[in-house]
Amino acid sequence: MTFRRSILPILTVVVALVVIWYGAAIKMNSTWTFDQAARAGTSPSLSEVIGDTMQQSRPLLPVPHQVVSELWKTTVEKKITSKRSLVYQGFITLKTTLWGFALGIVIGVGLAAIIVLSRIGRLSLMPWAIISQTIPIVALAPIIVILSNAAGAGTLLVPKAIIAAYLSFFPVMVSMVKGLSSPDHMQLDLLRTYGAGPRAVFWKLRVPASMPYFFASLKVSVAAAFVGAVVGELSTSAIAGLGARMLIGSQFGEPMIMWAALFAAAILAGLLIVTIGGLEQILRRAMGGRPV
Amino acid sequence: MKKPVIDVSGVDLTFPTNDGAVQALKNVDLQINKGDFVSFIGPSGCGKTTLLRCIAGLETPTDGQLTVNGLTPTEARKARSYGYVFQAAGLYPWRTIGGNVKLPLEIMRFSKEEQAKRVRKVLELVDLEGFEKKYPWQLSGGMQQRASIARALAFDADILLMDEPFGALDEIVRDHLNEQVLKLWARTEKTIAFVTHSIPEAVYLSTKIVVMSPRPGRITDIIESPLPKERPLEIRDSPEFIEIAHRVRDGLRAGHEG
Amino acid sequence: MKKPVIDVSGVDLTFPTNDGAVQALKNVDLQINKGDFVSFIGPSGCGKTTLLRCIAGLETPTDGQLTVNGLTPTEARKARSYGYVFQAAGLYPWRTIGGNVKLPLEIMRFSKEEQAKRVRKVLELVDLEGFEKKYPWQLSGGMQQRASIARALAFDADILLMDEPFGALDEIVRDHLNEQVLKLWARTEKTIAFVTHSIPEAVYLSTKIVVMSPRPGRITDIIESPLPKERPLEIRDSPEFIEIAHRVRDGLRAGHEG
Amino acid sequence: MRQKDTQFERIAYPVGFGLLVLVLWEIGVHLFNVSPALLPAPSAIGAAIASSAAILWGDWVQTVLKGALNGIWMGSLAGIALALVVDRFVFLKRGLMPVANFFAALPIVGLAPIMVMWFGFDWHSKAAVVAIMVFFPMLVNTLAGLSAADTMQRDLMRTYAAGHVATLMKLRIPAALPFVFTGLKISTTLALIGAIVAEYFGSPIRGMGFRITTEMGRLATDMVWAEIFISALTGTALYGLVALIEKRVTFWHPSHRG
Amino acid sequence: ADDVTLQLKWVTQAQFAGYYVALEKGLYEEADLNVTIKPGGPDVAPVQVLLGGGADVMVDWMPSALAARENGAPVVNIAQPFKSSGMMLTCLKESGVTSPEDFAGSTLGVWFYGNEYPFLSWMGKLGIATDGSEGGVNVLKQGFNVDPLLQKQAACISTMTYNEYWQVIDAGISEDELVTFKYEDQGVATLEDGLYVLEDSLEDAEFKDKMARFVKASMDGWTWAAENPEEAAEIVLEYDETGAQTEKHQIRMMGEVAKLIEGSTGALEMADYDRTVESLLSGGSDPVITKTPEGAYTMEITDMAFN
Ligand SMILES: Nc1ncnc2c1ncn2[C@@H]1O[C@H](COP(=O)(O)OP(=O)(O)OP(=O)(O)O)[C@@H](O)[C@H]1O
Ligand SMILES: Nc1ncnc2c1ncn2[C@@H]1O[C@H](COP(=O)(O)OP(=O)(O)OP(=O)(O)O)[C@@H](O)[C@H]1O
Ligand SMILES: Cc1ncc(C[n+]2csc(CCO)c2C)c(N)n1
Ligand SMILES: [Mg+2]
Ligand SMILES: [Mg+2]
Repeated sequence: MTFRRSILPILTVVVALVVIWYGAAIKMNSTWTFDQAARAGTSPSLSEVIGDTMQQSRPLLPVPHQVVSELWKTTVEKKITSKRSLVYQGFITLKTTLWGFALGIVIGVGLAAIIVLSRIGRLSLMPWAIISQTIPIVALAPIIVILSNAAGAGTLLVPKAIIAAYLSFFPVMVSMVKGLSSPDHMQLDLLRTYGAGPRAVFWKLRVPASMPYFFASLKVSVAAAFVGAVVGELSTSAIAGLGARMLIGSQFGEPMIMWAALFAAAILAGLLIVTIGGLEQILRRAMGGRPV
Repeated sequence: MKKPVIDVSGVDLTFPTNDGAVQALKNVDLQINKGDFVSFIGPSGCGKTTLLRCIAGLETPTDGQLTVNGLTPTEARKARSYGYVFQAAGLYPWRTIGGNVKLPLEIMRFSKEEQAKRVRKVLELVDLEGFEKKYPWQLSGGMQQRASIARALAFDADILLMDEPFGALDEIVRDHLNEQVLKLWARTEKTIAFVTHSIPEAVYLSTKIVVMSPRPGRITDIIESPLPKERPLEIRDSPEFIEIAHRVRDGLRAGHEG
Repeated sequence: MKKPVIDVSGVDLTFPTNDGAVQALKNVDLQINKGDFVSFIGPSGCGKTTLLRCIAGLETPTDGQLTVNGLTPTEARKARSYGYVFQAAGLYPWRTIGGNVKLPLEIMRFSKEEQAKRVRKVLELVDLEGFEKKYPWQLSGGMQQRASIARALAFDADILLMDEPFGALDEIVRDHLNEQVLKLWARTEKTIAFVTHSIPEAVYLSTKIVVMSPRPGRITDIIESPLPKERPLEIRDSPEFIEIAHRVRDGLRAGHEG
Repeated sequence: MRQKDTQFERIAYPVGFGLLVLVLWEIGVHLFNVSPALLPAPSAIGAAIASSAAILWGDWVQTVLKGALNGIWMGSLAGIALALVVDRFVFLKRGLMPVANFFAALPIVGLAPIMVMWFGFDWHSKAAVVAIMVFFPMLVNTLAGLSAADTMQRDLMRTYAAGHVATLMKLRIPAALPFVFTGLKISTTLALIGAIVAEYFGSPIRGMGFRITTEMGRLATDMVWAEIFISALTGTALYGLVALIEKRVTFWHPSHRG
Repeated sequence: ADDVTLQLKWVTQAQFAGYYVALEKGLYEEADLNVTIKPGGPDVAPVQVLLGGGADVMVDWMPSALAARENGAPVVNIAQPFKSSGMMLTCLKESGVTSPEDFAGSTLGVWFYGNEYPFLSWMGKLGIATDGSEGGVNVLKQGFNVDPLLQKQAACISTMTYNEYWQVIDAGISEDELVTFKYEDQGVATLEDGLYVLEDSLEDAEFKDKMARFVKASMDGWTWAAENPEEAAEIVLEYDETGAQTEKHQIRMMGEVAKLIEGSTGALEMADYDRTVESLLSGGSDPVITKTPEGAYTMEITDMAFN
């Protein structure tokens, strides 16, 4: 049952993607093979070309088994306390992400609450929250680093987490503004007949009504926090973690390191999102969600 | 003379819409005294709900005066004077039936035991024992409506505003609940404003029947009931009863034609 | 013998809930012939809505047989055999009243002129001329319900399933709509299944009255009406009428006590 | 009653707040003698904007008009399209969604060099980065939106035997729009960040990201902030545009009726 | 011990081996210094870090330091471990570029973020426009890798003798398929990795003393690193937090970097300085710096350190 319902579809999709991927890799990488052959003055056969496209050290698109073998080498075959282990590097990024994410949720929900509850907040905060997101984070990152250094918060985790939070609070805020104002007239009026204060309206009505919006935003937001954490790894002098590995891999002509880090990042972020999805399911059930 | 609990004078209300303004209430005058049981009856769309909402401070009249216990409706609302049963059940989908009924009690900070006690009591009153843990979508329409009545009764407000509370109930349950409401009313001296579409129900329950007519909504007749406070179900066969019912029906019909 | 349009035999339905299973229907047997007008009456929560939903193919019985025109309910639904009026209005908030009524016509690809014509006609039928351009939240509860009736009538389905369509309407409008429905039925030979809480309404409208009782929901009585097809409003004072009404009331009461 | 914000207030408050920030900033910079290499005064930024308008315009065209906007529409369309496809075929939903999660956070830092390698230095690679960034928020929000229609609204469609497309067009897409717009709002802001950061990893010698790094390298922070200012202005305008359209299109949502 | 924070120009690599060696081998400790080395990155501007108080001393190239100075960031060169420039332009032979005369009309990859000045003044000297106008070169801001050359998106890209050049070779393009233009050979070499501090801080005698010890220890580190390239590379790898650097690459880089520090005492050579300034001033219509810098260097620290 679970096989038919969940494993089979995923397997099918994964297999399809892998097939497409091999095809694309062969096609894209063959340019280089032909270039090299031309430089050497040879003309390779089709099987030689295909063979070559699967084992280039600097492919346009590495084939899946190259990535998997690199992932294997840097996770399973390395002690997780080693700097060369992707698990170790992933943990650095994960830590930053989670701190930034937590901070982002607090800030996002807090701002959304102020915006929904107060007129002044709505009128003056919302536009500036939007503006904040349109300031390229990379331009702001050095300032964040300097300020947190000046504030004595160090240069390692804190500025990176702030950068992650800076990106991740916004999706939460936008969705929560929508979600907290989603109760309809009758639902609001009911509480008004109880003479309920804004606090009760907020906790008893707005918050539960906003949950679908909240969870939709968490998935986007954790991804944003992740991106922020990775950007932070390049913008601060704390070059470590998956993002830093991608940069170094790219710069030092080790694209496989970059690809492996990229996939590790995708897997990590994917797991975070799946976790959130699981939490959502649990909460939905606890809130009497109707099965669809 | 008693001072009226609810004093409506010259109230107008106009809704602006995409499609021109709609006058929902026009020059409504009405006094409701403490302990009155007032029914509102009138064709659909004549402004009954709107008038009830004005009394509850949920809608602000465009013109005229409206006081409740000498306060503005909004102040009275803040003082938690109202129990309101909406025309649609409007239960919160994320709360169980018990949780929905408990909602006002939580807001008004009743103690935990008191909450549990009251929830049990009012659910019994509306015949929903055993459904406490169900979610609204697991209940039938009529059961949802009863739950919403229970919710409004749970916290013992002085003024009950009920907007077609028994619309989705069958005659037998309806009779039963009519009796319960009358008992409650006789016992507690609550002031009740009650919207209904059933002429017998209006006559059976009320001390005062307000007949309204539409476009724009206004009061066309106010009938003081001579029936005694003590009302067995059989009273519905008495000549006084039938006479009042006739008068109401005539008023209604006039409204429909007018 | 006529073959029944709707043939229900031995239908059971159990809902699983967080709180144990609820048996909503138990061993329901029922034949509805072409042109029948069947009313369902019973205490709130007895399974009327559930039964109607089973007939419409919106719910699948846990056990038993159910055919509509010899098809499964789902097939019949796909063949657009039903007009369904839900217990709550359920209008789409992003469409005007006119747009809501037009919805089934668009889906069934009626021509533009035909759409406009039908919308006008059914809105008139339910007395909502002039509200075509309003949005649902700008209408009173009763008006919304009438709009939803208009929506179900607009496309002329062979089988009309109506779940307390007149619950939120006053007596006069109700009488008017009752007459309209009867006329429509007499004219078109539609098969109508109709849930109501009003005993007089059930008796006045139906050729067959199904009395149900709750926990678990089952049919306790099926009353064939001897009333003629032609039914002026005054028929409600005839002795036959009163007798049937009595039988229904007794059946209902028994259900309540049982 | 909630006070409605007037157009004037909606502009005056943020602008007032913004002016306040600018004035404090200007005073602060002079008061504390902040090095212009760290933070230029607003007046210096203004001067840079005025004197380099042509450069700023060229950068804007490159980054916003070519990079970001192309990325937004491609990514949004792809996200919405996949949501629709996945929603149609349960098999794909079960298979693709868990996999799609893994594409959620492909960091720009890793992506941008690859896109530059694949699509070259000009705006194409930037648009690709933006499209990938925008894709996931749109997908997630659209999917959440597509399941936002409630059970009764869906059942209505089922009684019409509406096909998948009709149900989508008439019910689920309208019901999904509030979510889609939320996704769009997030996307427009993400897009600018994406387009600018992607230029760090290779670009022609124009574009906002190019300018920011280059001018930062020579400590011409006034020019850096001039670009930041333009970026903020653009992002806000884009967001405002989306919000405006949203208000028009989803006027019926409670958050706009309020 | 006195705290010193050093901000590097780029990520941890053998280009900065001397400092890491000094740290690892306890040379700083012997000089009673407690040194922290901060790697740089694509979004880290060392001058800004210095101004913001995040570091005491930085490694930077002289062109960008002088440009920053002209833009109001008073940085001063206190020592110059790198004697020669490692910069070059590497072209694919098949692109048809064989001499500077062929540049016009072709696409050249350039590093920006303060690293573009040597290129710009070279082009200025050649009289080739870099703003995309007719008859000039088409300039690309190249990223952090050599892909543009491999993908033939550019005819030539900027490379360092100690780094990117070898990546092109490693990628499978042999030396005879490449044409290289070393800035040294073209006579347009500018000074690279020097140590810079803020002018204000030099007013403090204690700071100067600290820097003197720092420069001395650093130069000792460099000497050691040049003599023991393999161990030096190992030390660098130790300090690379990403764990992505490879031994092969760092050892080779160390070998090449050793050639660049050859002949440097650590003190700035006036001839080199003058040549750099002259080159930056003469950048055609749009020179990197507009007037001869004053006070952009001091010999005081190296004098204290080595005498
Ligand atoms: N989705 C559901 N999940 C669980 N239980 C349900 C569900 N729908 C209905 N029920 C239960 O089934 C029983 C019958 O419900 P139904 O809606 O058919 O009643 P009804 O006769 O229409 O009542 P009413 O007149 O109040 O509308 C009720 O006890 C109800 O609680
Ligand atoms: N929010 C609104 N915006 C615009 N018009 C409204 C609004 N609410 C009510 N109306 C209009 O006001 C009039 C009175 O509505 P109201 O809900 O008070 O009627 P009602 O007497 O309660 O009817 P029913 O018995 O059908 O519930 C109707 O014509 C309705 O269309
Ligand atoms: C923004 C920026 N772009 C490219 C490089 C490339 N780079 C790698 S090592 C090196 C030599 C000097 O450290 C150079 C120039 C950089 N550092 N900063
Ligand atoms: Mg009403
Ligand atoms: Mg029902």
